[in-house]
Amino acid sequence: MAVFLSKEPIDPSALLAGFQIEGAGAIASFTGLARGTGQDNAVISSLVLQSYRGVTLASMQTIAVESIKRFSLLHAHITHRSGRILPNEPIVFVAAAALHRAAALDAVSYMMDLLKTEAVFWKYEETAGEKRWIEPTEADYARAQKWNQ
Amino acid sequence: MAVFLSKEPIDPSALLAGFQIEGAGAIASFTGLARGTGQDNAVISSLVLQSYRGVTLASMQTIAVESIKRFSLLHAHITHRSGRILPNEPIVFVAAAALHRAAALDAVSYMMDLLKTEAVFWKYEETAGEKRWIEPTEADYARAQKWNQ
Amino acid sequence: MAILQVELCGRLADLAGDVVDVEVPNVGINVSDLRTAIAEAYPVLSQIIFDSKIRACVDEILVNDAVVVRAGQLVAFFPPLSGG
Amino acid sequence: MAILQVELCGRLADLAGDVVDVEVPNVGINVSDLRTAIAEAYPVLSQIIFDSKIRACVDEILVNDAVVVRAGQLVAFFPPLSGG
Repeated sequence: MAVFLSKEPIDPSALLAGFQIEGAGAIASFTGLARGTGQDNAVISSLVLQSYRGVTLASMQTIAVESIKRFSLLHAHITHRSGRILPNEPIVFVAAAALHRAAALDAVSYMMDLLKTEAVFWKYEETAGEKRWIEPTEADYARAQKWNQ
Repeated sequence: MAVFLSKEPIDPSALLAGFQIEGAGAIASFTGLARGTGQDNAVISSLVLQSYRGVTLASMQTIAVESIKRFSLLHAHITHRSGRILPNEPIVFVAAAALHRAAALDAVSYMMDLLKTEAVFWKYEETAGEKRWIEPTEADYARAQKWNQ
Repeated sequence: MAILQVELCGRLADLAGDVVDVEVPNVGINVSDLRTAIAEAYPVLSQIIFDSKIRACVDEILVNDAVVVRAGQLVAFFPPLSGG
Repeated sequence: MAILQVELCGRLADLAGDVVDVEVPNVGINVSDLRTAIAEAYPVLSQIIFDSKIRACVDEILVNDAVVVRAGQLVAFFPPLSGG
């Protein structure tokens, strides 16, 4: 398991290159990126992610541990940025290695759904001098809740 | 869209590095790897993938095109190996870029499910001099069928 | 009485800064009463601090409103989380 | 009569080689009758060639059994596909 909180830009392809484990038949990955335009087509100059002390990393570790148990993963990786993120820069990279594809793909969905709603971050977009806090949508909460059923 | 059939080993991290598109909020990827042990713990010395003329690449292109339409992708990538593949070497790499995570993750699942059952390949494992043809399982067919419902 | 420093996270900090000082009894105060004390000392937080979605974190652990906190402990309030 | 070269893919090739020659009428033969001609000329294929899971491919397009093929066309039989 590898879980990192990074204040510097992250490189998903380098992280994927480092994500190797003998015997895996399936490796799924997901990269979430900052977008330059919002839902109302507003130009977003940056996305700012705030974390809180050790709690943020611990919340990410909990998600990785749970995904390994739940999907019998051989390996799991989460790297999440904090601080100011520019459009097209990665916000988060997750990867899961398993024997078969369904487990690896489901684990990546699970980790992302839980990161959206359970990882200790707060974020706002900056648009033309305005600051707009982003919270999970109803769909995000529904996706996370689905895993408890 | 990028679809390749490769007789040489493929490098998923390099392919992910090259898979960039402005405006994407989500990039999902999947790598399928050859395993060194079979279901009965037999040691597998190699996996051999056979293709057929232009039909194999065309079948991969059909899957990529359909996934772009179905999930409103910004970009899709499939690289599939043919020939003799050693344990731990990648067999296939797929990636999908979309505005949001659900589309990218679903598209990767879709492409893999269809590649398993609709892409024009045949494969066998070599174990201690024996040759064992691998065909999709009932679960594989069910997963592919699910997308038609 | 003692001064408890309470950290405000996310959009809460936009309202009253990253940290607010709250006078609390030396024996401590439970999180529910702490919300009331904050609302009284910082009227700008008087609505939001009672929102059930605003969770308390004490010494880096999310806690419920019955937990008692004292000056010197790490106390923070979290608006809804939003990673990824 | 003419000789049609039929390509065998996947495990079919293990039974009779990568290519089998089949005598067919100059006017052609539909895929269904081609299966019969193959079964007669190559007894080792006489069971499997009629399996509904074995699909025919003509000039690089998957076709049904009513399609007529002639010598000179690219004709192949595919066992169940298995990529990924």
